[in-house]
Amino acid sequence: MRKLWLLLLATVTAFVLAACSDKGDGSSKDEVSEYRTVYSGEIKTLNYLKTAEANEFAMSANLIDGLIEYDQYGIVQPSLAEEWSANEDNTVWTFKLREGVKWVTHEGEEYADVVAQDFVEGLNYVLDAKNESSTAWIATVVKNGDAFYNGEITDFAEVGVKALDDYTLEYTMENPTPYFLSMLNYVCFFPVNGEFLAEKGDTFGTTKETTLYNGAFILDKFESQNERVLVKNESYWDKDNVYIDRIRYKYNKEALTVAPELFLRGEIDSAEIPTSVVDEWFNDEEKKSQLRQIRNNFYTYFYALNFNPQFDEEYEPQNWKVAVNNKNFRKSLYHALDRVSAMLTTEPFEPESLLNNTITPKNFVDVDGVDYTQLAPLADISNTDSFNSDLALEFKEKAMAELDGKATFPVKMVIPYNSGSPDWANRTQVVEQQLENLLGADYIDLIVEAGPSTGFLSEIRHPGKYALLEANWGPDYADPASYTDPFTEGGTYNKPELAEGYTDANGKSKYQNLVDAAKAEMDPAKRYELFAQAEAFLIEEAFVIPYAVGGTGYIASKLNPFEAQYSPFGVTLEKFKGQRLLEEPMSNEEFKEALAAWEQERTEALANAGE
Amino acid sequence: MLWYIGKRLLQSVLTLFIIITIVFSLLRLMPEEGYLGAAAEKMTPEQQEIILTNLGLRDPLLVQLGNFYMDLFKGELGTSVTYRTDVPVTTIISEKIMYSLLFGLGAVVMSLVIGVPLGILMAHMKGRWLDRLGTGYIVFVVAVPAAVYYIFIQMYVTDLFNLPLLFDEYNKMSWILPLTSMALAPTASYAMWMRRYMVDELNKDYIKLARAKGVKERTLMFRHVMRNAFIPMAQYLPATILFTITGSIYIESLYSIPGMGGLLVDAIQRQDNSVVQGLVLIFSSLGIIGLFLGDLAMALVDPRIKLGKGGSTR
Amino acid sequence: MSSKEVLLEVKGLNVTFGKGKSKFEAIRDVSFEIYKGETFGLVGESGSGKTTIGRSIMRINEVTGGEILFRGRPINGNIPKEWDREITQKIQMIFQDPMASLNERAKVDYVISEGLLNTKKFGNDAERMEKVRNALLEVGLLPEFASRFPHEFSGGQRQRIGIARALVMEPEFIIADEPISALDVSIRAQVLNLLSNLQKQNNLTYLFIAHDLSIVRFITDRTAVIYEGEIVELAPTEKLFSNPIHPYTRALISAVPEPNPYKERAKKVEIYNPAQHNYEKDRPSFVEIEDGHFVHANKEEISRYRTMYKIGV
Amino acid sequence: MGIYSEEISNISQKSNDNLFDFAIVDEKKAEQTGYSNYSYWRSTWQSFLKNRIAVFLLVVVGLIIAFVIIQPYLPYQKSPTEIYIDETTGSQARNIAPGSEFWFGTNSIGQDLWSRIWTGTRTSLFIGFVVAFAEVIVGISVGALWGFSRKLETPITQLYNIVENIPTTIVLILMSFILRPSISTIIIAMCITGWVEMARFIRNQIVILRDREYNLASKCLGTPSYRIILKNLLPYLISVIMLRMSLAIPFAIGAEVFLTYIGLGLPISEPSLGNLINEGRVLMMSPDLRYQLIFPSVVLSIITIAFYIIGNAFADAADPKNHV
Repeated sequence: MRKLWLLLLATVTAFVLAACSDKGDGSSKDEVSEYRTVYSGEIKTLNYLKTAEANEFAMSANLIDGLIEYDQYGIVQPSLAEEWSANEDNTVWTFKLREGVKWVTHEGEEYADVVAQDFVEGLNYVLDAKNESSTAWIATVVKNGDAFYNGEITDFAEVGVKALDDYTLEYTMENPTPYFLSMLNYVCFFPVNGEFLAEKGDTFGTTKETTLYNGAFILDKFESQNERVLVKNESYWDKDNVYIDRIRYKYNKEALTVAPELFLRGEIDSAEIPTSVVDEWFNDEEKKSQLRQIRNNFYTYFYALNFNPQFDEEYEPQNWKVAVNNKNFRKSLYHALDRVSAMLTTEPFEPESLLNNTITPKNFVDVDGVDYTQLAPLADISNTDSFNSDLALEFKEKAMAELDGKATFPVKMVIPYNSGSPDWANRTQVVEQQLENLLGADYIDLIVEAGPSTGFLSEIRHPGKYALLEANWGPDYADPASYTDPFTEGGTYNKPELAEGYTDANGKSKYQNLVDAAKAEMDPAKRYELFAQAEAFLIEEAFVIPYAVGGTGYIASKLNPFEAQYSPFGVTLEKFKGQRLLEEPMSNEEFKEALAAWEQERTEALANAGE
Repeated sequence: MLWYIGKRLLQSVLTLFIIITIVFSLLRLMPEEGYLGAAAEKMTPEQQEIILTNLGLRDPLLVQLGNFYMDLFKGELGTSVTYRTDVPVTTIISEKIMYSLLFGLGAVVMSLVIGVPLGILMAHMKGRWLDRLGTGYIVFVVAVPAAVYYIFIQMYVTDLFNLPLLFDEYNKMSWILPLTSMALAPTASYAMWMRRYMVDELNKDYIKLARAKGVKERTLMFRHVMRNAFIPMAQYLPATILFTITGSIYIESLYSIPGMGGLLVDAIQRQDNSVVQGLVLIFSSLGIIGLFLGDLAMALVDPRIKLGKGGSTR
Repeated sequence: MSSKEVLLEVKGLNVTFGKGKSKFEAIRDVSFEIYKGETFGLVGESGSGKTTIGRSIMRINEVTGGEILFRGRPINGNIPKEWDREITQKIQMIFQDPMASLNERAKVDYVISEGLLNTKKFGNDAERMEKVRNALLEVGLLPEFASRFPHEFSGGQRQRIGIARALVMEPEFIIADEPISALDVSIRAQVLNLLSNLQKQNNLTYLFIAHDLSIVRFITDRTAVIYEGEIVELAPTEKLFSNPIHPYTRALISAVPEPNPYKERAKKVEIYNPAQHNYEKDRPSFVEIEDGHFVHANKEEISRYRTMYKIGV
Repeated sequence: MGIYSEEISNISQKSNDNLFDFAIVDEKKAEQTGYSNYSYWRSTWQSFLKNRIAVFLLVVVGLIIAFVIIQPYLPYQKSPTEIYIDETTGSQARNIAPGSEFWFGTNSIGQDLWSRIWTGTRTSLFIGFVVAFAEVIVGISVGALWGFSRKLETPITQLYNIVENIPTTIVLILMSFILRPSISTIIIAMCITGWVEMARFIRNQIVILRDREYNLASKCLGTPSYRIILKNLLPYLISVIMLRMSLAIPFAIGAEVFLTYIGLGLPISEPSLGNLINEGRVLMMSPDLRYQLIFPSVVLSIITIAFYIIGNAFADAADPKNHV
């Protein structure tokens, strides 16, 4: 009896195991260029008209093409639009579309041609509030976009987008928009086949079957928390420039932990190397040659001094308010922050390479080859390190003298971090210790507080429950105006408009007026200079302390980052088109050489493009 | 008997109803930022409001609850919002449930096959080295948090036997570690139960009598001791099996197994209420079914208990 | 038995356990009176309901019908708090199993003064201690024992602690529920004597529940025989033993072993068969067949008994 | 026959009249023989002392507890949160292997692992004790009412069925989400589910005990229910309560590890064993850095195993059946 039982159990086990493993080896990689990686951030949809998440951008970037793209130096290139023009005041943009571009199904079968109407359909979907698009706020740049979204207008024909014929598309702007082209790489301006969309209804973009593709890749497999496979689109209009045949994303919740090991075992082709293990890689000759820095991105990080403190009474927000309205106090913090030591927690080897002295990072926009950050009022700031302990102590003395009797010392400063990010936590601890050591515990008292990992913004930043906070911002379009949003009125950051003593005659803050003036200027050279002035003012007055650019850390990857399309906007950086798999991963030395060469080439290319 | 089952079923449905209602309301306490995702940062408050309204989050709680039950009545669990936008929850769960089932069943079978004989042997060799070794193992597995030894297993055993780090459904070798890790704890508890009940049983007078009568040790073990020792186990078995099937969050995330445990954590972190609700429904139903089956099994195995007299509490 | 003052009166008592199908009538229409100062015995086999009656009086079991009067006042159902406290104090119980009826995790001191603590019948702690001392002395235990735990005592000592626990409340009425059946034979007499002495000293009234007829005969003044929840016969003890009427009582008494082996061997044991009664048409009632001697019987049986046993003629 | 006859003659030679005197029964002395100096707790303790391993572990736990309390005041201790700077390079003393300066090495931003581990142990033990204590308090109160009050039985049973069937994971995760990450959050989250098992356990025990005769005796004496629970029932449960409590501590520590693992634990500026292990876990694939995972894991395992064994040994010892 008992033996029978055991036998039965054993059979079941064997059967179960056999059943699971009988499917055979699915992966054969002879002669195909396959790129494999692990991921932990899951994508929730393929519906590019709806999403606004980086992981999903990475999908749509490779599956769907928009009107334009960039080359590896960040210069606009034709994609689905072959040529375009704008009217005098940049309010009407007309695009001539490429002919013969196909929509294909997930099996690679041709479904329809891509026509101008598809772009209209796409925008219509995005601006229809009931579709809950997360990128609609960008699309409202077109005329009546906002009104349609809010339901004030119900006829979409009144919205500023028209298909003049099958291959001519015209956008009308709400306001003059010289940088409109840079917005076109956002998913909200991507096309969609209206017929297909109508047919799929709510299920559009939920699975690989309910999505149409016109990009470099087609989705071959899409299983949440398991695997995604992209294969090259054989009907792609520019398929000669697609060198990777297959991209496999394997899910791992612990991707960060195991990816380096998987990379070493040759199971994947790219792995981010967490800071905590970078030492070990650098100390190992063999591993060292496979490791390189990650390329900087355009996220900019800064420490914001809060002018609207709403943190708990026990930390004396009123006292902080008095202190923060003193320029010398702010300047003492500005010069006291040793950004290198903070950066060491994430980039222990070349911390300086990530530091950023301005809000707008370099390589963002330029005036005839001169980078925005090198424009007159900003150049000084860009070229000197803000950290200066002598100056800091000098300002401290002044501040203590001026604030004597008005504020109580040490000034309590709540400095929260997101408990979901260990790096942030570490950095905050370093900053606390460094500032207190330098300026003295008699002057400031930093209180490190763990914020919630979800709802951090709505819990901490939006209600102003901080004195000093590390914050970041990413640009939306190719114009310095994109970096002013956090600090202008209505921004949800540190409310510099509440700073005392900076209100101009018209009742607006000085910074606001500077920005408004810059926005009104249409000539790029003057416009950028005005923006540079505004930004210099913001930093000069130490409303914020610029810290770094995004893209921290190291990676072991068989991709050459300098082959990739380059642009801060939209989904461009996520495209695999144009990239090749290297035999061996790039080492950091190679990376730096390549970076230097690239910067050189870029300057030339920009100058050429300017002509 | 039928009346008893009917009563228990009704009671279970009511319990389930309350559980779901509570979880439903709890989920509404989560910060709303989660529904908006990364884009929240750049949307105007009005735009955020429109999206939240469209998601039905601005309806009164009762209306939301009503809608949920209406759907449930139709056999639908709604569609996912932030996990897989617009995909029916049933589809999502059905993709995952197979993995959890396979691993859960595999682990249970493995732990029964190893744990029960281990417990019997330990009882048989009470006080000797095998018993001590087994006790050491049980103490270790029960006392040390699973997360800790799971990590160590993954860390060292993959190197030692050159096993894959991650689960890959096509690679047989990749099943070994997750299954073994998952089976460790239930093996320990089966062995522990088996040993305890066997020892209790062996100390009883009738066994001494049987021994004195010269009944063969073998017959004694299998006929008398084991059968009686199984009775208390029968009650807990269904519950533990179901518990194992509902998946191990650790194992699933450590080895990238696309099962329900990982889904649950993900869905909660992404605030996908409908998915969480669906999972709670499944987990709670399984839990209640487990209780019910346990009582039933107990009644079937133990001749002393008859169904019909009052509900039994565990 | 000198005075005929009724201390406790049970009238038409009904106790039912369970509901619906599993309903079980433990006590059916039981009535009796206990006079002040007497020892009233309640005999019957196990499961006959004698303990249930005791517990109903103690108000542990809920009464489904009838009433129980103490000094003419009802004690079950909704009663005033004041009265409730008074009877809690006046009526005490001695339990069958001294091993089970003492709280093993409390010191004797607490066990005995538990009731005092509830009724607050002491001025200060010293007074309470004094009462505990006295109670211990009264039952023949050393006062020092107060600081010990029950498991340090033998069965007989423990039962004496149980008695002390009742005595310290200064009760008028004590229900002794088979107080010696769990004890070693050698100390039974000791406890019984103690109970008798206490009765005399403190002018107590006992309801003595037992299944052992010889003990009942030894200690009780009047005895009721209970069978399956009904009293079948009630009489002064001597009368009951000398002239049992109900066939169940007769069977019971005939089963008592004789010390004399010759007599024992010659004795004819009667066997009670409940089917012998013919209660279909002629309903039985509790009839006083002679002065103070009640029998549960119907008319036909009464007349038969009268002739058979030549009483009440 | 031969052997016995000698015996018999021996006896008869030794016997004298005195042997046949009546012994006088001294009642008082007889009473005194009934007395033994048995004390429940002393016997429990003595019985516990027989379990060598448990005693050893008790000493270990005692030492650990004492050590985590006095550790910050000992000489040569470093701060658990200070980031140490390497003198030679001027940058943070990161990932330094265990040595004479940093006994357990440093972590990836240059904090001293030795002091972090003991601070973390302090935090984790604190959480463990508070949770265990709260569980016991709530568990006993609810369990006692549940077992003792017939009126409350049905509603509490219903409540139990509900709480029991909401997956604990969900409650833990939800609570940590709704509340801010902090020690009190973790404690609250764990207590919300933790008391349930305890309550059920107490209830079952009380159901077994409540109809014992000595409770009837108390009722007859008019003892109010609360005192019956307090004086008659709970003292009987003390051993099992201690067992549950000593098991609740490792479980609470384990739950903290779990919460940290899924990203809802304590912030790392507040070291605990959970987040130390979690920090170390990231490094598990780098053999040189594994010490950052191994040290906290070892400390945690020692503590949990010790509590587990002590708890079991104590429960065995507290069972009067084992008092010989």
